Amino acid sequence: MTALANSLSCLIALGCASFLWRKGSSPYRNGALLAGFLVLFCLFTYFAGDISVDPTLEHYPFRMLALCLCLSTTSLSLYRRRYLVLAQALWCWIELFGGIALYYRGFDIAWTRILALLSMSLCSTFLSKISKEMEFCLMVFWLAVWVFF
Amino acid sequence: MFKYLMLAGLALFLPGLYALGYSIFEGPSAWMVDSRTFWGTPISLFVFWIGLAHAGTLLSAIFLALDIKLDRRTALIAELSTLVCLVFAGIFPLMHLGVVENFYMVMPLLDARGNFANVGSPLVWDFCCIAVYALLSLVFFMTHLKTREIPALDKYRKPMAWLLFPLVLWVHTVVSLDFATAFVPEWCGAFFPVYFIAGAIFSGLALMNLLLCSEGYRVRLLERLQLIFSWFMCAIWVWDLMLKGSLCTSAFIFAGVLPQFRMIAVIRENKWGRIALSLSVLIGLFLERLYIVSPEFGSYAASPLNWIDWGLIAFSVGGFVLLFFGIRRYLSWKMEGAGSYFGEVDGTDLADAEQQELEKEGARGIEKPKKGFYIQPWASEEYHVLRLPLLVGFAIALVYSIWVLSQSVFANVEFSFANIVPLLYPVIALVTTVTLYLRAYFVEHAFTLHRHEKWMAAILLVLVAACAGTFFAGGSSQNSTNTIDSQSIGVDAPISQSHARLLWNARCATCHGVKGNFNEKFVREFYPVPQKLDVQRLDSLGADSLVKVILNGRANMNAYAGRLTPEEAHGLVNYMYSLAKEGEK
Amino acid sequence: MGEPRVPERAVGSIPFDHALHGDSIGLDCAACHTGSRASANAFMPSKADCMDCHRLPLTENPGIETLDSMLAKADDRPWSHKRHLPDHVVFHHGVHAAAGVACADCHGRGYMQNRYGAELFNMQSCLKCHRGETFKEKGFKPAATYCAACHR
Amino acid sequence: MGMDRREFIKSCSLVAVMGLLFGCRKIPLEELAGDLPSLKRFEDEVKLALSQAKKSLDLVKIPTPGALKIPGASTLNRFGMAIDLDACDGCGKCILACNLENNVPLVPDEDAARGRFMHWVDMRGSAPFMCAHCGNAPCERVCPTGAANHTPDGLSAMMYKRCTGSRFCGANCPVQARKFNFNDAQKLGLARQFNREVPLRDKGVMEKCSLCLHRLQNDRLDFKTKLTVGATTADAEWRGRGVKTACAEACPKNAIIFGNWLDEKSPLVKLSKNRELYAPRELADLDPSVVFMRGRR
Repeated sequence: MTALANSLSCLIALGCASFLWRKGSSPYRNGALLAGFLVLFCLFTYFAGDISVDPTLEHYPFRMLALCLCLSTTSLSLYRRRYLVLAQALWCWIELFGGIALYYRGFDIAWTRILALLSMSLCSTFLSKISKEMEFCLMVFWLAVWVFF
Repeated sequence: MFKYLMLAGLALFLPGLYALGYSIFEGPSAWMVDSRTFWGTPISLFVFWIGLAHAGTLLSAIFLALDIKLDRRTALIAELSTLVCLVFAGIFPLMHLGVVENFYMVMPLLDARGNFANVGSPLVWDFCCIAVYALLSLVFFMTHLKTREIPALDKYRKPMAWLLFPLVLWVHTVVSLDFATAFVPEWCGAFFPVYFIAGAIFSGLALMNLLLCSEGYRVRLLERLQLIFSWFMCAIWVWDLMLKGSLCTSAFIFAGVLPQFRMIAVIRENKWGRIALSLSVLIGLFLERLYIVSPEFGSYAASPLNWIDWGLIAFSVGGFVLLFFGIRRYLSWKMEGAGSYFGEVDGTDLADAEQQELEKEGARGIEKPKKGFYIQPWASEEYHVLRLPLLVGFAIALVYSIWVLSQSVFANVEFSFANIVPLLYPVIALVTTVTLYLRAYFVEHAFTLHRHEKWMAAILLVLVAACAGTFFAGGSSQNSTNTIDSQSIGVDAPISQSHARLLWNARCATCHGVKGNFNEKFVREFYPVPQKLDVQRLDSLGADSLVKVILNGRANMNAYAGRLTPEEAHGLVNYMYSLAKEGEK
Repeated sequence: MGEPRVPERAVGSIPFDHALHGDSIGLDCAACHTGSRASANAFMPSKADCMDCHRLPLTENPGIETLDSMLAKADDRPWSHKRHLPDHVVFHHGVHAAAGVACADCHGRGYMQNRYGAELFNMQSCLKCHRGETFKEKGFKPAATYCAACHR
Repeated sequence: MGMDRREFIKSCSLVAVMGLLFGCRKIPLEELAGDLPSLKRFEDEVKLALSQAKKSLDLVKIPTPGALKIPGASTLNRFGMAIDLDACDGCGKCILACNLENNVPLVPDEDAARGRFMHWVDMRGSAPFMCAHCGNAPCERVCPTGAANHTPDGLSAMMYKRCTGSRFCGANCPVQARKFNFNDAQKLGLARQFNREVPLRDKGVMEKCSLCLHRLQNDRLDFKTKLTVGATTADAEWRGRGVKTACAEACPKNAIIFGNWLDEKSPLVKLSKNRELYAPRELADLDPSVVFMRGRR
């Protein structure tokens, strides 16, 4: 996948994240949105990259979903720190175990990305109150991890 | 109701038990095996039951950890179903082995021969994860069961829930890696961890809803989640279809399309409608597992399953019914009663019930979390309980991984950290739990054991130690039936100098000496002294006549005709020359 | 493997005194066990191997007449011996002898009492030596420890 | 004792049932005293397998195999084979030779009908096809017990006694070169030990081409024995010279060449020097030791 498509994908994830966890929204709405986003990400990956050539794209839509969840947690009103950590852990999880699966088929694991996410999710457990600035920094960090690592 | 369930369970279980016994006796040729993956129904059933086993910990532990309220009865039913599912999830991978009695070789412990399991194999991760998961689930269940008698134990539930939260997902991730790490084209997928977890949660929810139907009440949250997960599964199947161009249609219909009928109120509000919805999900997901494990099933036979396969399925279903409802009945006095948050017998709404509960809590002085509410980082109670045991867990896991990586068995294996990562968390969780409960018992005196419980614990420890000892010692192999007598004659072909020397040392050196200067001690005492080797003498006799002497003998020299070939004799003569030359130097 | 056992003998075979042939006469093990320094199996002596020495009458020995009559009656291959190893284990006597391992290092001196074969051989004892954990004082070179070196 | 009798009996019966289930496999069947299968049956089965050979080979070009990349690998030896597709006419003599050398058992009729033979050498695309002894073998990576492992000199070896029969290796072999002992061939009278050097395999273990491991082992041990009693030859190190696999020996066209990829004097290196080397597409990235050759370069 080209770098451009890769950065486009994180913008899509950012856009999608803003629809999640609206105040008073039902679990059905959020669930349907998540499933819908996943289909959207799948379609995006399918058309933006060549999945028959590059097996590392196999978990790409799921990584996008994890990024989307991370980004969306900043707008939560309750238990924000907990879900922020959990969403990052989910992303890390997808990266790590997807990486292990690919490692057995001859691909390297993206250790820098995993370590960055792991350390960030550890660090964010120390956040007591998350200010607007901190939210912004976190989002920038995730997007940077997505694009550069 | 209970009687009918037991009868139905027995009707399935007994023929199934026969099929199981037969297949253990007959080995893997008994059931249908995919010609490419060598796997069949037992592995499908394993993945299916291990998925169902997620109901318990998912609902009970994760909900508890995330402060989603669930009543005691629902939680206990969920935990019990986990344990019972794990029994069957454990049987199938073991019975599917070709050499069942060698199963212990999968344990990543050093045996007396210095052999070590290949910890880079997903099957080893599986074995460890499931064993630890079963143990911890049992501990979690027992803790929950005992909280009514010993309220002090309640303190340990939430820390345990946090420990189990990653573990339950870890288990199914590792199960998915059995497939995702392989080269089978149908199994390729770095997204399999998420796929399998989603499938596991989905089937676990369906099982829970089914079991709650049998209890005579419902939990709407679980039903809603079941519907939401059906969408999520469909989305994943879309991706699988895009990647591989194939879709298990029957699974899609049963677990993707049919659950949508929950949106119709008539079906949703009818008990039998709910049962049908849950059953359809379970059937769909079983078909999907069958399809994943044996991708070639459809291609060579009209009916891919034979009676053994059906028997194994019946065994697990019947066994589950018997075991679950049996234990459920036995423990009913411990499970029932207590306040329910949103288990509802009739159609009252979830929100109402929950609201009432929350109001009750508010009245008791428990503050409802609201915007801006937070706990200081690293300040929660469960963290304080877990802190020390977790530290011990991490330390032991670190030591363990260093120990594993230093095993000499892995000297010739390309091995990296990635091979051992999946093994780490189960080790951490196990050690942490053991430390936690040892501390609770010996230091904090949070609970006491009855005398018979102490006996049970002691017997269990002895059994574990005995098993470990047996595994450590390993079995011994049967000796060869070959017999050895005298050396048979060699091949009649020219031999090398070194071969001649070996022959000389074995056959001739007794009298003639290793260096040709004869064996004094032996020869002087009993026999006439053989001639000394020198080049002149050898030349005068000639090589051909020397060969004849060796083969046919002369005076005190014996005939070696049946024991040495002429070429070997030639080789010996040449060797004699070289000895003689060396002697003259 | 495992339990000590006495060597199996063909019916009516000749009793044999290891101590007499070994230390007191000074015969090397390889004189009778012809393969013990050269090939995988150590082998048992054939009648011809015995007759190499016993062809000459050793009249001083009182038991010699029994021996003569027994040798005369004996089969061409009077001794046969069940392998102490399973079929999937490769053991080559020659290569061990060549590496400087003496017969007694593994077989002990049990032959003095004619009780050879009582040694406990198992994979642990093989591996310990191959890894260099036993016989340190003898300075053997560490040997191969990969599975296929000794198994098939 | 707090445990009442009912509980005690219950736990006892549980143990008994477990023991029964576990013991099921060990019930001694009456020894089958029947005759050993005749050589003719082995020949017939090879003919049957030849008539059923179907899959064509999808070959891609690969470079000459070099030294192994696993830790502790030998820099002197890497054994392998090259199958000369120009010379091979698919006669199948190699299959029979292999079966007799390695005591490969017959299969029951229903397995034969399904094409489930135990033959270590298959005929695919009218050329012999066997385990490629990949330097980066996927089967070994997933073997839970370590029964499938690599020797320093490039053989993907199989330790039958360590095998627990999980069949994961079989699933992970991209070319299905591994064969599983579904049947107790010895009990069914389908196995015969033509060659005392190779043990018969038990029911429930995986097997595959061993590259005539026993011949290499014997040669290595003999070489080392002779080396220390005064090497007169120039070789100070064992290079496996003079060893040939049974299939290579049996090939009337000399189309199977066994040798040491790292030994300049090896027939393998000499004969494959100016040839194009190929491997099955699925194995091309796995560093195979057994390759195909065709044409001139």
